[in-house]
Amino acid sequence: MKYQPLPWKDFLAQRPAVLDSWPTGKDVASIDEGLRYQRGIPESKNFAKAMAKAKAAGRTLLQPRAGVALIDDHIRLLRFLETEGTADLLPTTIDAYTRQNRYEEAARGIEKSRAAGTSLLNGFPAVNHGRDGCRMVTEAVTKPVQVRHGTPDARLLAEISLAGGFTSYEGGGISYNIPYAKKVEVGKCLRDWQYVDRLIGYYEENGITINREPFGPLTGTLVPPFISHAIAILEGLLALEQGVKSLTLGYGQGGNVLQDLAALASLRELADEYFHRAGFDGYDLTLVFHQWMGGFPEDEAKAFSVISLGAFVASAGRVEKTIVKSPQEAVGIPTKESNAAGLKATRQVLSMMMDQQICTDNVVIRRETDLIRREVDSLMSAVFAAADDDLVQGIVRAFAGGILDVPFAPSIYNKGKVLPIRDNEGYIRLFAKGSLPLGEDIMAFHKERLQERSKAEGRPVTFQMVTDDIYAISKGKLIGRPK
Amino acid sequence: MKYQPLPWKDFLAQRPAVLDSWPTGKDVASIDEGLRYQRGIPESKNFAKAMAKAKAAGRTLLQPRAGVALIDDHIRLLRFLETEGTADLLPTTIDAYTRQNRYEEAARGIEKSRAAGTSLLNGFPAVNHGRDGCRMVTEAVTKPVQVRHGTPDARLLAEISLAGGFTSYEGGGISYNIPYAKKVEVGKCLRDWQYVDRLIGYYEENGITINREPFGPLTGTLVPPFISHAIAILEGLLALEQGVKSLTLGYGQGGNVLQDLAALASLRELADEYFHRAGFDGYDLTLVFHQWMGGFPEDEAKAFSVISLGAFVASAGRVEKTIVKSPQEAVGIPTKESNAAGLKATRQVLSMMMDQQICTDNVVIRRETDLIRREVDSLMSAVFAAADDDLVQGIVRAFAGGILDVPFAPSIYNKGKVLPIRDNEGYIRLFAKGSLPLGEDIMAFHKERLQERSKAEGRPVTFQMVTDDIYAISKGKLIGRPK
Amino acid sequence: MDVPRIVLGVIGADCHSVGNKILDAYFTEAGFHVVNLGVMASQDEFLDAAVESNAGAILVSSLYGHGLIDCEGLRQKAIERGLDKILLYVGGNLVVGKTPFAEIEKKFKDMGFDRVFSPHDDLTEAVKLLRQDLEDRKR
Amino acid sequence: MDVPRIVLGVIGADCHSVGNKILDAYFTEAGFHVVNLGVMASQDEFLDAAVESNAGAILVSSLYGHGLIDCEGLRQKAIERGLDKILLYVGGNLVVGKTPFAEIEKKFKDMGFDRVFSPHDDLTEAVKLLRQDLEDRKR
Ligand code: B12
Ligand code: B12
Repeated sequence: MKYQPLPWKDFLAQRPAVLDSWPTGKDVASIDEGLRYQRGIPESKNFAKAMAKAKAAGRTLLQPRAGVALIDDHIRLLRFLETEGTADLLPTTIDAYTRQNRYEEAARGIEKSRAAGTSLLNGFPAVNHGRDGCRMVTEAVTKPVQVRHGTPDARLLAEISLAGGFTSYEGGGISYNIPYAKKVEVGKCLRDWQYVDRLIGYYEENGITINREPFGPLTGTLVPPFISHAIAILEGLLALEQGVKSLTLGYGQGGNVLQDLAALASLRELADEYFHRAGFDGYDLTLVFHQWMGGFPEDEAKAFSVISLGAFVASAGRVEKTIVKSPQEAVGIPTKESNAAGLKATRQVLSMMMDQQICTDNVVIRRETDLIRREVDSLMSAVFAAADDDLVQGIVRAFAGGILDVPFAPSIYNKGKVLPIRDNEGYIRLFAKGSLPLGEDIMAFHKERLQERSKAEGRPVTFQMVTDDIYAISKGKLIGRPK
Repeated sequence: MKYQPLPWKDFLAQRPAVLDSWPTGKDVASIDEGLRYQRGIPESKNFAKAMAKAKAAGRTLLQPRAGVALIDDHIRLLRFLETEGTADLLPTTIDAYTRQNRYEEAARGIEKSRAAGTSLLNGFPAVNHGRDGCRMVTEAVTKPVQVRHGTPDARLLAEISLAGGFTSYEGGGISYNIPYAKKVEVGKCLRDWQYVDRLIGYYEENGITINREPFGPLTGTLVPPFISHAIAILEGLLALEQGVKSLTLGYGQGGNVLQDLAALASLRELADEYFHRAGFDGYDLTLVFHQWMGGFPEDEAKAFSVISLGAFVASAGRVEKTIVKSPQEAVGIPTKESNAAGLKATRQVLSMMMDQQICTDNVVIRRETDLIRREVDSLMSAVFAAADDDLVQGIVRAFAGGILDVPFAPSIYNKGKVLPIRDNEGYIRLFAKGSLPLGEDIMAFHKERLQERSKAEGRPVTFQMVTDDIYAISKGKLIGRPK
Repeated sequence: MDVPRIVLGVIGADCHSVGNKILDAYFTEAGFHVVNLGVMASQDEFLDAAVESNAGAILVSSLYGHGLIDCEGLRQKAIERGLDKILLYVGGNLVVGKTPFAEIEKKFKDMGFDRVFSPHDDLTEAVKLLRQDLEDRKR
Repeated sequence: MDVPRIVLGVIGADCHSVGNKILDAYFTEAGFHVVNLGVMASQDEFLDAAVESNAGAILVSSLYGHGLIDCEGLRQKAIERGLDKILLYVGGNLVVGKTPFAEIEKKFKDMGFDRVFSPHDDLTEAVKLLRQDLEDRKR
């Protein structure tokens, strides 16, 4: 495989069209102005530094998700989350029109929100608010702020938000396409993300480290760890290729504690191995654990417990960051109080568990870690084999051939043939493997484990079981057993 | 040691005075009427049966605490907890005047509560409401109901509540005296509880099994497992001696997950060993785990997390029952909604963890189990040695000599010289052992672990550390570190 | 007996695909012919599909909070397209933030939807209502 | 300088001893002479101890919810015993159930208490107030 950054002249060639795609683009025409601005940001507000410090100290930082339509409201929200919620890291979640580059609709959302006196957008339309709007936000708070979105073509958003003082950028060419879009070509999206990573690489060359976080959980719904791991590692390679140095890989809680701990342990190890093997060095790798990303229980007391269990795993898994849900998750975008409540509940678990050593090394965890390794290796070598030295090509072909396949994803470029089901102990296994290049021994294990459940429940493994599992946690169970 | 039940004629000799101590006593003059009534209670409402079933099925049942002054309100409360809260087992928590046999004050509390339209008593005054009042309660619900109190002289309460259809009775001659009273002589209380246990033994002889549950957590505040274990086992022996067959021993969450798991494992084993060695057989032993019994955080989101962590341990420890706290614990007796919220949060954790095997056997848990065993054995053999074949005498002398000593207890008959402190990982250890008969090797271990913390915090082990630990969980930590 | 036809999809810029896949399977199994547009379907796509398939009902999902904006005018457009008898159902997390369901229901009914569902409504019930409503429309 | 004397205890049938032990240690360290009655102290015990020790203040704890019933009449009785200048402080979980603190405070102030504390009030603050109030009473 050949890794080489996008040539700077190619980057610059693309740039005018990117900036032209919405009027606020012209404010960031000078990259150097953005760099100068970033140089003025105190260290304590740099996301990459905060992550590195957490790693050194063995601490887990807390970050919520939050974003509303209007600047003032958004500032009030973030301030509340850092004071009352004691968030360590702040987000700015981008609205769904902006994510699809539908800036006109975002503009309408801003107008309507002003008129309604409440946010009618599901996030902060950073492109519409422009560089200065972003600076108002990042200057108003004391903690590092990250852009969290779900944007296949996130080039303009990156230009504006980095110049606007954000110091971390979520997403990736796979993870912000396949789960978030319907008709975006895999190759097109990967190339647009090369632009983003190259921009951040340029900042890095100029002394400004911006943290990059591929979106680990994908569809958030019963994704087997090896699938999200393979994608996280691929996006990590693509980011490192462009010169990114502060990299945070993510994993979304699956619900079985030991599988989750095995997933976290293996993600850290595998990523480092693949990165070193590809010749990358001198980067800073950290992990983020997302509390349960699938359907939540409507009842807030139950939702609190899902949050606490997630916090427990974050703590036992010794991750550098955990993304926190709110007790209103199943219902709607949380009020700031509800968002803070999720943070406080998480904080309580983390600080009660902080000094405790929970058994993370036992025979079961080793079995699962080993399984995940073999599965990831199977996918990765198939992707590499399809790549002809060009990783982007490899990934495009991998999706076309079902070597990579994300369960329940909306993208038409995703085969959608993989069906996960929980086994009798709640581990996420494969019911249908689609075209995933997994060996027979591996599939035999999955099958055996599912038969165990089938027997226990006295029913065959069918799509009904998949559906039952999708609903299970929202209905107060882990496994979707028949009544 | 000689074990022999209180002779029936001695029981009957005491009885008139017991029943005469409050007018409602006369309604239960005929024990046989009570037995007949109990025979009419459906199996599904027998507490002992429910516990045995849970044991056989490997399930953990949920029980809240609840009690208000007036019958109708109390019924409404219990019904809400069994429907909305999906409690498996119901409580009737008795008010604090009744616990001190101050029935006149309880009567005043009932009056004032009627006038105020809200309960001014902190529990249900079962003696004042009498047999028929109790029957109204136990008949109004579908789940087994237990009397939960804290009454040193609980003879009349037992007579009335058993005839009133309750099928489980909490307490014991140590656990309902030392943490709950100031001036009640140890021997007097033990003899009064012989009466209670004998009454239940009589029910048993006549085919009605009443579940008995010594109160495990004692003062609920940093009690080292071995102290509460020794007392639980002693109360178990005293109950079995009187013919009790369904016995549930309790333990209150300490906060360090591995210590708690070791405590649960060792309690089950040790109890069986001591009971068998004493010649008892044919009893049914189950365990109850109390979610954190010390000071709670005021913030409800944080309280939810303390509840969830407790639920997690209950599940991993495979206990038959867990007693659930509410998110309002730090503030006041919970509303029925808040009480149900605690149940729902607990249910969510239990059902998500139900099918998962969490590592309960590892080197640390074995180290702690072994330690607890040696500590319990030290106390037990000293109590037996002091007993001269009479366990009651042995216990009286043990408290007088500090062989048994409960931290922070109010009783003047408790030496109060034992001071617990958390070590650097949050395990509850001994700072001062008072006169507890623990060998030097054991104390050396405690000391070593505390020195580790002392070094980590750069301050000596003092009473300030004890205070800090008492406050810690309510302030969002496990260990009371200096700021 | 002919199979009742319905159009299903997630409106706007909404990517939540999990519920959509489940609804597809559910209504298919319940005996409907489901034309599923998947996620990110525009109003026009819904109406085109309804015209083409001669559907009796359009089932709109909106999970991500922009439901009010995305659904505005759908009823009028349907009438313009001659679909004046078509049933319009909508369900999901329809607005931004926790809001009393009665309020949400009213807003969407005012916009011309026949029935409005919360994410926690029972699908058996929805199927029953849809069958009934389709029957009623026939007369 | 003479050491200010205070009487401390948990009133009624209340057995909560943990906070009482901490308060004893805290006020002692803060320089007070503490006469600690422990738990389950009656009104008469509080007043007897105050008379005997010539205390400037009585600090009543009530955790278990019966605070209103147990504290009723303490001020009058104190006056009857000639303790008409004595400070009465009360703190803890004073009533049954979650209740706005302002309401609780009013009830106990109406009963003649000088200051009312919630379980989460800062003890440093309490010590400061007590010192100040004792000074003021002297004049
Ligand atoms: C998984 C998930 C995701 C995944 C989706 C992956 C995918 N491609 O599907 C990811 C992580 C990518 C994601 C992204 C976002 N999400 Co999202 N997501 C969820 C989550 C946790 C579960 C959704 C789910 O799959 N549920 C399981 C399925 C089976 O249930 P369902 O979707 O509700 O569908 C059922 C019912 O609603 C009902 N139903 C639906 N439509 C209809 C129609 C009719 C006629 C009937 C009868 C019934 C019906 O039947 C369905 C089947 O049972 C929900 C919260 C929750 N529910 O717990 C948030 C949630 C829906 N997301 C939300 C948001 C805001 C977003 C984002 C904008 C990011 C952000 N700001 O946080 C982006 C959306 C970007 C975009 N372009 O759409 C919000 C919506 C807020 C609101 N309405 O106020 C929610 C509620 C979370 C929250 N509380 O903030 N999300
Ligand atoms: C531990 C505990 C117990 C233990 C007590 C062991 C013992 N002997 O001490 C046990 C399990 C035995 C117990 C029993 C009961 N308890 Co209890 N218990 C608690 C718990 C969990 C912690 C108390 C504690 O030790 N806190 C730590 C100490 C340091 O804090 P503290 O007690 O609040 O004291 C501090 C402050 O209040 C303040 N303060 C107190 N007084 C004063 C006075 C002044 C002047 C000032 C300035 C400050 C001040 O300073 C103290 C030191 O920092 C509380 C709930 C909570 N707080 O989380 C319930 C609680 C106090 N108990 C309660 C009840 C009702 C009972 C029972 C009646 C049983 C029942 N119905 O559930 C029985 C009481 C029987 C009796 N006769 O009293 C209720 C009271 C309800 C209410 N007021 O509405 C509470 C609030 C729990 C609840 N939410 O239901 N309990």
